[in-house]
Amino acid sequence: MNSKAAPLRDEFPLLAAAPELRYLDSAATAQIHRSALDAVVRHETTRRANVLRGTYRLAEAADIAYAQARQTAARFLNAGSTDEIIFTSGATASLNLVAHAFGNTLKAGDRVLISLAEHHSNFVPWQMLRERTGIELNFIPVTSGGELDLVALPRLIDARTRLVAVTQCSNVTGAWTDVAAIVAAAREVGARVLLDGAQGVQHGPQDVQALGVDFYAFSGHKCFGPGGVGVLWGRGELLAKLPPFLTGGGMIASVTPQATTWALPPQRFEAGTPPIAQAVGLAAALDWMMTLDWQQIHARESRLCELLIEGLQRIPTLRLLGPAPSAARAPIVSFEISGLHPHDICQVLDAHQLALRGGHHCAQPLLAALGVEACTRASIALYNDESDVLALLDGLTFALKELR
Amino acid sequence: MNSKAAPLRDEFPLLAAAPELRYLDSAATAQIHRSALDAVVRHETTRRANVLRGTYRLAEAADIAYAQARQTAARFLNAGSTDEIIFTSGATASLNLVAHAFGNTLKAGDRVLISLAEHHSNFVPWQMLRERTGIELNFIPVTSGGELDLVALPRLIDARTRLVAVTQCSNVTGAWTDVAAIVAAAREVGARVLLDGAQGVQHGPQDVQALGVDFYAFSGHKCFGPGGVGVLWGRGELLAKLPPFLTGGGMIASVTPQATTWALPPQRFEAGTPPIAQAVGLAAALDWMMTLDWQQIHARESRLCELLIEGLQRIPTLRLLGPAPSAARAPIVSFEISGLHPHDICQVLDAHQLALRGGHHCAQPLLAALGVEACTRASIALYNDESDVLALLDGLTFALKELR
Amino acid sequence: MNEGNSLYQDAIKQFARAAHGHGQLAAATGEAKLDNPLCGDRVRMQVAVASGCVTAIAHETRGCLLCRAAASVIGLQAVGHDANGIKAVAHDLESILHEGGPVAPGWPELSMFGPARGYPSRHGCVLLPFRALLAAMAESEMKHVQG
Amino acid sequence: MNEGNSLYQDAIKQFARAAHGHGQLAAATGEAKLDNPLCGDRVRMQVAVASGCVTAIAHETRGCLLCRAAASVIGLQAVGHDANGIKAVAHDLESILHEGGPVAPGWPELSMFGPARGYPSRHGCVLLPFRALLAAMAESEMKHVQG
Ligand SMILES: Cc1ncc(COP(=O)(O)O)c(C=O)c1O
Ligand SMILES: Cc1ncc(COP(=O)(O)O)c(C=O)c1O
Repeated sequence: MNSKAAPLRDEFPLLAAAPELRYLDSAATAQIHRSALDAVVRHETTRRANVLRGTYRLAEAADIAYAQARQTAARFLNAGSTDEIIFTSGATASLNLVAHAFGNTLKAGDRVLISLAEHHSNFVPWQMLRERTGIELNFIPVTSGGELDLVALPRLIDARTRLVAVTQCSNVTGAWTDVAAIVAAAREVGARVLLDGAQGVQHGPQDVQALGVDFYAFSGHKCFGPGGVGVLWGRGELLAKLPPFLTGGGMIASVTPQATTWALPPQRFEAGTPPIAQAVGLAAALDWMMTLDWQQIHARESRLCELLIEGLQRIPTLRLLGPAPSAARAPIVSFEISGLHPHDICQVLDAHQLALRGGHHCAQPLLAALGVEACTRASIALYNDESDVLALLDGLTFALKELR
Repeated sequence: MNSKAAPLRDEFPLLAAAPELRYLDSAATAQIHRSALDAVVRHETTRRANVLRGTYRLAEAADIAYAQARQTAARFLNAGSTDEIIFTSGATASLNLVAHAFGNTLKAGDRVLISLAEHHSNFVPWQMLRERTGIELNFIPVTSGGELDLVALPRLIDARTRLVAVTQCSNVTGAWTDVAAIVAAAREVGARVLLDGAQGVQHGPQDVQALGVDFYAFSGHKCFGPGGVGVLWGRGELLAKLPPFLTGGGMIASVTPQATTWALPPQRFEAGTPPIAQAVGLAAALDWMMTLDWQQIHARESRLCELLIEGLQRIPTLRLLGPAPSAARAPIVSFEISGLHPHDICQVLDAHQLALRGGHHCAQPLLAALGVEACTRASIALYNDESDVLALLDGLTFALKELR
Repeated sequence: MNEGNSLYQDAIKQFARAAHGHGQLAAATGEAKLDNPLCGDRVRMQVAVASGCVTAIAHETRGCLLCRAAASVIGLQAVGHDANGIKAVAHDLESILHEGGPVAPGWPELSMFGPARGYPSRHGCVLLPFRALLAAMAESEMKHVQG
Repeated sequence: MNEGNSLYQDAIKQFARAAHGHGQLAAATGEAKLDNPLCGDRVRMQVAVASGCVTAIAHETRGCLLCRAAASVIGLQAVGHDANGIKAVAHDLESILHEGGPVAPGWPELSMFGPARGYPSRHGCVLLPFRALLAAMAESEMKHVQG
């Protein structure tokens, strides 16, 4: 059994340089893969120029690199066309883009359906849309295990529902959403589906066509790429009809004081100088991800997740949040320990070289539904191994002693 | 006279590695200084973690680095408080932020005054605001030299004017705006002033308090820093009153399905994971800039600019755009040559290792006012020297032969 | 591992557990509720102020050990102080956290927060009860002026 | 420096200068105006189409040498072709630009654009007149169907 070895760890400069560090916070930010960092440096030192407007060779090289990054992102998502890939500054920016460009086409009385399991970044933009336009915002409730409670779906969705916007995977419980069921229900009433893929991309390439959704959003820093860059994928025929959101250089057809006309997608949605080197770095990370054996990685991740859950279940006064261990879940495990505050737990774990995050994880509505204020979260990625999990279990035993 | 030597060139990795390259497109993107690139790499390999939420040491280190970057930006701008610095994804994002957060507080009939010299990024967002809210948009005309024609100011500004949003320096003509005159006129009617500093920052640290404006926007990639990051500075008492623009993680006080409350500035305006490593890299560039002798650099830049203008004036059929050589101008020189298209000119210059940009430079209203469709632009930065200017003049002589 | 530089010295745990001043005041003249937006922690602070000085205090604190310990110190020590006195103590606490400055002479317990100096993300936890106290006193003062 | 791999071969300059087909048509059946948003270049293409084939063509082209040369080739060659024929030529041109593919047998002048292969930012300049032509023919066809 090779679940002990994490051969990939060496490919992550920060982890390679800190062998004692047990990084279990990849759901917040994954470490950057060396290929992504190298690509950023190579771009900045050999091809740095603004894109889309220059005719000299350096600018051509920047253009080509940026266009190739778009192609790579399209392949990673199995997009129907490269023109469906919009580079943004991150998942939050991608989600806000949809909430404005698509959202502003909605009228008072139209309905948008989200869930109580959403990250604030896929929650607050829809509350803002509700304030702007008078749409009705509905919420898919969650089960006691934090999964979307799809039993409630039929009464929450109807012909007035124009969009269903849900997370692909909870950043707190690791529960994967049953996207097929959501898409089927949405199709029946003619609603569009936005999937927040922020937590999905870390676990392998995606197939937006097979998922059957209309929009897909993610961030580079959560899939081993640079920060400051994200992607919004949207169906071509939908994007073609949407007005822009941010405006400025690079997204226009022509500008006069009287009126301005828009470029075609994806340019229409990329106002200003885009994060060029970051997109190139992200593409390197995605390219690398596409070379991996994801079946094997998932098997390893699941084994580690199970090992962790088993160990946690042996700790008295510890309450596991999230779905049953057997459910479809990403290797994200959150818990609370009665009488101990997550910040104190994380602080003690840190003294044992364990990097975990405690708090509300930008998911207050979910935590409220689960009846907790804050929790401690361990998130496992492809560079973690058994020793990380065992060290965490040891660290918790210590924290229980230290803090009580 | 030391205007020949460009000792700084060696400090820019791309230029150092391409000694034959004559980069004259810094108004589009300045090359990255090695300290900025090093800072990005150091951050990603030693301190990468999400900010503002983690209690482990790695996350603390990321927090501290990000907070220090904010302090550096505050020092670079001489901001009254660090909390007045908002990190964005670029100048365009900064300008859109003001056009929404401040702009949405305006009502039909309120007036916003911009100029015909604006970059599309400070033009289109206000047209969009006009569509959204019914404000009246007024335009300061330009002189035949492309400078803001302030003679027209008194009849364009009145008590209904809520904001004057102008560029600090034209990205086409290099004309510096008479900010003091704008601010004085705005103060008289109680209007706020937004300065688009995208072209200003490349030419040294700024003093927003001395400028007397209310908002100041710029991009990292134009001041020797990484792409994917920008800054919006805003007066503290103004920011405190503004609603957020983008929403999501990190900018809330609390979230429930019914209502959400906002964090204080600057967090209120930084939704989602910010461009952390990019902000740290930008701070390194700004720190480096603050060590330079700007008087000497300006003297060099002006000499090069004059040398270039003198040479261009000797080319028959060449029309110089922009203010008189003696006027307050940044070292940006645009021109058209009758019968020759800027793309063709730039293409031929490229064969001579000269990187220049031709087109409308995202300033169509300005070009229309100057009566040209497109022009060729040479922009000089602190790493250029006399040989670059002489090579450009030679290259143009060649292009005239080659293209006719 | 309760050596001198550990964050979780016994003093902190004991103060947190003791929860001096926990509860509600029947006759509060001022009150404030403050949240830590990073974790949802909350302090509800009630004061009774007469002639500018705290005569009674009570708080309900949901938070980490550091936050609860700080609230407990307040519960033990705040009575008898006026706003300036509390501000001075809060200022001393900030200097302990930011610069490892000396301990406030009147409130020696605050020295237990010294090791938090190395953990900026936790400073908000320690300071939250003090901010709540000052806000409650300000509210009391405001009512007094208006009344 | 007019060697074989220079972008600005004499042929391109000559075609641009000749501006074959420059002007307006009195009896156009279709017309299209296309912009290049990067530089504001513009092609206005007019066609007269009968039985699916171009019988007359005229254009007004504001653009770079590459754009004007391409429009000029169209002015010289387009008459007699139907939409499929033009599409095939445009496709050949794209393959010359993208892959250095072989020259369209019927329109050998297009080989002069071969050196543009190395300059992707200029492909739009070369292709703009072809896009305008196809748009004009589509408009003509549309009117025909509706009429
Ligand atoms: C499910 C989910 N959605 C959205 C986001 C927002 O991503 P970012 O902060 O990179 O914009 C996150 C990450 O925090 C997330 O976990
Ligand atoms: C004057 C001016 N304003 C705004 C911008 C927009 O900057 P960015 O593209 O970095 O968002 C630019 C740069 O192109 C500019 O020159």
